Amino acid sequence: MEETMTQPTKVAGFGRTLKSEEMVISMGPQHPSTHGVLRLELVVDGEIVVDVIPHIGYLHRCFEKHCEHMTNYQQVIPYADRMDYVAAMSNEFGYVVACEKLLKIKVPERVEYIRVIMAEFSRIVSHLIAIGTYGMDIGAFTPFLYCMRDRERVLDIFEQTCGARLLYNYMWIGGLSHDVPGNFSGKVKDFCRYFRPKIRELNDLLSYNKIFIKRTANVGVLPADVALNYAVSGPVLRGSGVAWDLRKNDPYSVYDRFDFEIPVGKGLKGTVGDCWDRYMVRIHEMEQSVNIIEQAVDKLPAGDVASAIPKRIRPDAGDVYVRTETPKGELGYYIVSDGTATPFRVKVKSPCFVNLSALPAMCRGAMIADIVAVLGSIDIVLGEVDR
Amino acid sequence: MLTYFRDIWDGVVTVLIGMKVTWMHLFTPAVTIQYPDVKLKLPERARNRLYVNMDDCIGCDQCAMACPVDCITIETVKSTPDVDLGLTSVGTKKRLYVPVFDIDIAKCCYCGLCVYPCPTECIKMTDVYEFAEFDRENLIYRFATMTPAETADARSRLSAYEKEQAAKKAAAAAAKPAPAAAPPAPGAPPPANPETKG
Amino acid sequence: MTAQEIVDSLKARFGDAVLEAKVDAFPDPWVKIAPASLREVCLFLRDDGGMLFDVLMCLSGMDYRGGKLGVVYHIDSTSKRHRIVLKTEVSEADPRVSSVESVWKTANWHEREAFDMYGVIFDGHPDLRRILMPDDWQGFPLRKDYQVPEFYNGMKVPY
Amino acid sequence: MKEFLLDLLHNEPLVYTLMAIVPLVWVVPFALFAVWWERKISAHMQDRLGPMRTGGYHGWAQTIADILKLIQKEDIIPSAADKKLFILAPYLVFAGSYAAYAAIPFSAAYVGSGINIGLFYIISISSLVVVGLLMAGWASNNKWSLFGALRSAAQIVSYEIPVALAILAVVMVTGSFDLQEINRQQSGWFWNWFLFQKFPFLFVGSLIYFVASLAEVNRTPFDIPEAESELVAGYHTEYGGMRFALLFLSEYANMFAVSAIATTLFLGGWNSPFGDWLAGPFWGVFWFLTKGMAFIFVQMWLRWTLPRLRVDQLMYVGWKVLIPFAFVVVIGVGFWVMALR
Repeated sequence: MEETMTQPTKVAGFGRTLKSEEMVISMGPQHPSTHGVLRLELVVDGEIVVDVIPHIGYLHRCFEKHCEHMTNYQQVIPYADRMDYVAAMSNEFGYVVACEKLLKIKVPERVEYIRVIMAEFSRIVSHLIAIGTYGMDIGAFTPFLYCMRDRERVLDIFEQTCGARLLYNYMWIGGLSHDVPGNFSGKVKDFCRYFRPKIRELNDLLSYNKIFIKRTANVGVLPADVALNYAVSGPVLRGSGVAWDLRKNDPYSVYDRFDFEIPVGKGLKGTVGDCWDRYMVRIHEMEQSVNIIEQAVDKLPAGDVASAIPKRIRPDAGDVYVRTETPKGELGYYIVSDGTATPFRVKVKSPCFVNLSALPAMCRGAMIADIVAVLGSIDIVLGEVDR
Repeated sequence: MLTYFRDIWDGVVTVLIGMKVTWMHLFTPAVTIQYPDVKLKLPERARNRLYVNMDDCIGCDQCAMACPVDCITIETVKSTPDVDLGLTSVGTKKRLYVPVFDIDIAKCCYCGLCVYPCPTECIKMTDVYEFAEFDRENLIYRFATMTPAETADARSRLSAYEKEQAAKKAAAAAAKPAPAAAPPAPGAPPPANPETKG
Repeated sequence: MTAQEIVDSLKARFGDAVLEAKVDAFPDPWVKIAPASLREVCLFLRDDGGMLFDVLMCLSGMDYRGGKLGVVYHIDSTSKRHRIVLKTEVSEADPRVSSVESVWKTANWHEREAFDMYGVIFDGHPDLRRILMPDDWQGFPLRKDYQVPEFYNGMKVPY
Repeated sequence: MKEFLLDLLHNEPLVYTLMAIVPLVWVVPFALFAVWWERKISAHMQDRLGPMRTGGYHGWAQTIADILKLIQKEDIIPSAADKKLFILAPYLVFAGSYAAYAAIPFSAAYVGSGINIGLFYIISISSLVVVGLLMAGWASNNKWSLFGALRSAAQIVSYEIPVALAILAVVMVTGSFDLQEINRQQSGWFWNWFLFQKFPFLFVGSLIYFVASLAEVNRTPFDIPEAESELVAGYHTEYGGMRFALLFLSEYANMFAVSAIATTLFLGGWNSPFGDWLAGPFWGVFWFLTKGMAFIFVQMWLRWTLPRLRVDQLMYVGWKVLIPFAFVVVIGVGFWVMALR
C-alpha cells in the first residue's frame, strides 16, 4: 500500500527523461480555480507537476473557538451554516443530530422527514455547484449557468420555507424554525419533474463530451485502499469504487425508510477512481436525491415541528461523535459538554479538509491542467476546510 | 487504429450533440431579470433588514442575549413608579426606558434568532434588502427614540428616586415610621413616534 | 466485535498501555491509552484480523483544563462495522503523543491541526507545522487559558 | 479601388494611406461589435440576457463604454517586468494581425494590396503574432504569463502546419496564391465554392482549416494559452488598460482574419451564392462580411459549448489527427487534379 501512495500517476507518454530544472509556482490564494482561497505550492517540471503542497487557513474563522464562547448551543447553528456555505442545511443537520443525541431528545417524525427533504435538496444544490464549477475548471462555461439556473429553483423553495436563500438557520435542536409552507409538496414535485430532464441535458452537454472525458478520465486516480487510508469520504470515496454511504451504512434520522442506491465509480471511461468517476457519482447522486425527495414528500406525516424544541438546552456532561453524510462527504461533530449551557468543545471533522489532504496523492506526475481537474473533482469548499 | 478512428468519430459526434444543446438554448427565453428595474416578490418569510418597533419594546434584552454575533446593544433606565410608560400592543406593561437600542446591521448575520424570544414581537425581519451605505457608521441603526435630554432627565429622576428610596429605607431602619411625602414628579413625556427607517 | 471484546483483547495484548476503559459510556464506548504506545495500539487495531479498523474518522485535540491536554481518536471499521473511541491524556508541560500518521494517512493533517490549536506534539509526524494559523503565530488558540494577543505583526488583532 | 483613387487624387502616398486605413476602419468597429455579439450569444446560450443597460437596444453601447474605460485606466507596468518588451509586445501582436488585412479581398474592387502571393503573405505575416505573444509572456516576468506564452507559441507553430496543408490543397486546385484569383475561380452558384469541389477532399480540408484556425486564434477548445482556470489569463495576465485593450482587439482582429481566409478559400469569398443575383463589388462586401461573420458565429458557438483540451491532447490533435488527415487531403486533391489534367 505504501508503494501505491508514493508512486506518481504517470501521464501516458510523459516520462520525465529530459534533464530540466524544477520551478516552484504558487497557485493561489488568488487563482480562478482554487475554489476560494486555497494556495497550492506546485513544484513543476515544465508542465508536469512533481509535487503539490496545499496551504490552507486563509479562511479560518475560528468556528471551534466561537462555539466555546456562545451563550447557548442554539447560537452555534448560524455559524455551522457558514462552514460549507453551499450546503448549509446539511451542516445544520449534523449539528442538530449531534446535540439531540447529547440531549437524548426524540424529534417528531414530521421534523425528520422535512429535514431529510431539505438535506437532499442541499445535496442537489451542492452537487450542481460542484458540477458547474467543474465544467468551468475544464473550460466549459455554459453548464455552470445551467446549474445555477436549476439551483435557483431549489433556493426559491428554501426561501419560501425559512426566509433565507443560503444560510438558513432552519434546523433547530429538537425541531425546525418553521413548518413548510402550504404549497410545499406541489412545489417539490414540480421541481423533481423539472429537474430530471435537466440532468440528461447536462449529460449531453458535458458528461459524455469527448473532450471532457479526455480531460477527466484516467486523471487523478485514487485507488480504493489509499482512499480509505486517507479516510476520504463522500463522492471521492464512492468514485474510487467503495460503496460507503452513511445514509445506508450507518443510517441516521429516517434514511433507513427510503429506497435509493449508492452510485459508485465503475471506471466506465478510464480507471476506477479517476476524476470522471467522481464527477459521475455526483450526477447519479442527484438522481438518487430526487428519488428520496419524492418518497419523503409522499410519506410526509402530519404533526407539529416545534413540539420537541427544549426550553433550555443544558446537556449532561459527556461527549458525542455524530457523523452525517453531507454532499461533500462524512461530516463529523465531536461535541463535549461539561454540563453547562455552553459547549465545552466542538470539533468538526470536515469532509473537505480530509479530502483535500489526499490531493497530493492524486496529483503527483500529473500536468498543471490536471491539478485543476483533480481539485475540481474533489469539490472542496474552503469555508469548510478552514472553518 | 480502430480506437483512433472511433475517438475522432466520438469527438465529432459529441461536439455536435453539445452544439445542438446550446443552439436550442439560444432560443429559450432568459431566466434572468433586469434586477433594479424588475424585482421579484420576496416570500413572506424573507429574512432581511431588522426593524424594531420601539413603541412595543419593553427593554427586556432577550434579543441581545439571543444574538450570536452580539450586534444588538440595549441600554435601559428604570422608570420611577409614578410614571406610566403605557402598554405595548400586546398588553405588556412597559417599565423601562430604552435610551439606547442600536443594531449594527453590518454585523448582523440574518439568522433571525433575535425574533423568536421577543415577548412583544416588536423586533422583526422585514423584506428590505437594499441598504448599502458609503460609511460603515451609517449601518449602525439607532432605533431608540429618546432624546439625550429625556434620557438625562430619566436618569436624574431615577437617581433621585433611588436616593429617596435609600433615604427612606435608612430612615425606616433608623426610626420605624417615616414621613413619606415626596412631591410627585412631573410625568415624563411619552416616547416620540418611532423613526421609520427605510 | 463488541466494545468489551475489543477492550479485552487490547488489555490482553498491551496490558499497561490501556489505562482506563468505559464500555457502557453513552453514546460511544471509549478506551484510554497511554500516549507513548498509541502508535502500536493503532497499528494493531488496523491490522489485526479481528479488528480491521481501517478508517480514522476523527482526531480531536482537547484541553481538559487544569494543565491537561488530550487527543481523542474516533476509529471505524468499514468491513467489520464496529467503532471505538480512543482517548489519551498528556500534561501541558510535556504534551507528547506518538503519531499515528504512519497508520492512517488522514492523521497527517488532523495531527497538524491538533498541534496548531493545542500544541500537542506528535512524535514521529513527518511534517509537524501549523496548518490553519499563520506560521509565525504565537500560542495555541484553542487552549482554554489562551489570551488573544493585542497585535500580530503590527496589526491590531481584536478588530 | 486603388486605380480609381489614383485617378481621383493623383497622390500615391495619400492613396496608399487611405487604402491602409480602410481595414482599420473596419477592424475597430468590428472588434467592438464582436465583443458585444459574443457576450450576447453567450448570454442567450446560457439562458441569460447579457449586457442590457448601456445604450438603448440590448446594451449595444456596452463595449464602447468598456473601451473608453480601458483607455482611461491607469497604465500599470509591473516593476519587475522588462519595460521595453512589455510596452512593445501589444503593438507587435496588433501589427501582426492587422498586417494580414493588407491582402484580404473584401470585394472584387477592394483589396489592400493585390499581390499575387497574397495567401503566402498572410500565412507568414500572421506568424509575427507569436513573437509578440512570447514577448508579452516573457516581459511580464510572471510564471503564469510565461506558461501562457510558451503554450501559445507551441500551439501556433504546430497548428500552422495543418493550416498550410489545407491551404495547399486549395492552391493545388487554383494554381494561384492570389486571393482575388481564387475568388474568381469560385464565381457562379454556391456549388462552385471549393467547399463542395473535389468532394470530399476539400470539404475535409475546410474542416481541418477551421479547426486549426481555432487553435491559431486561441479559441475554445484550444484556448489553453489563456485558459483562465489554469493560467489566470495567460500571457496578458499582467496587462491592463489600453495595452490589454490592444491585445484584446488584435485577438478579435485575428478571428476575423482567419474567418476571412476561410471564406475566401472555401466559401467563395465575395461571390454571391446565387449566381448573378446581388452580385457586384458593393454586394461583394456584403457577402464577404456575412460569410465571415457566420464563421465567427460558429467560433463563438463552439466556445460556449466545449470544454478545453489539455496541452498534450492539443498537440495530439494537431500532430496525430489534423496533420495526417491534411496529408490525405493534399494527396487526394493532387491525384484528382493530376487525373483530370
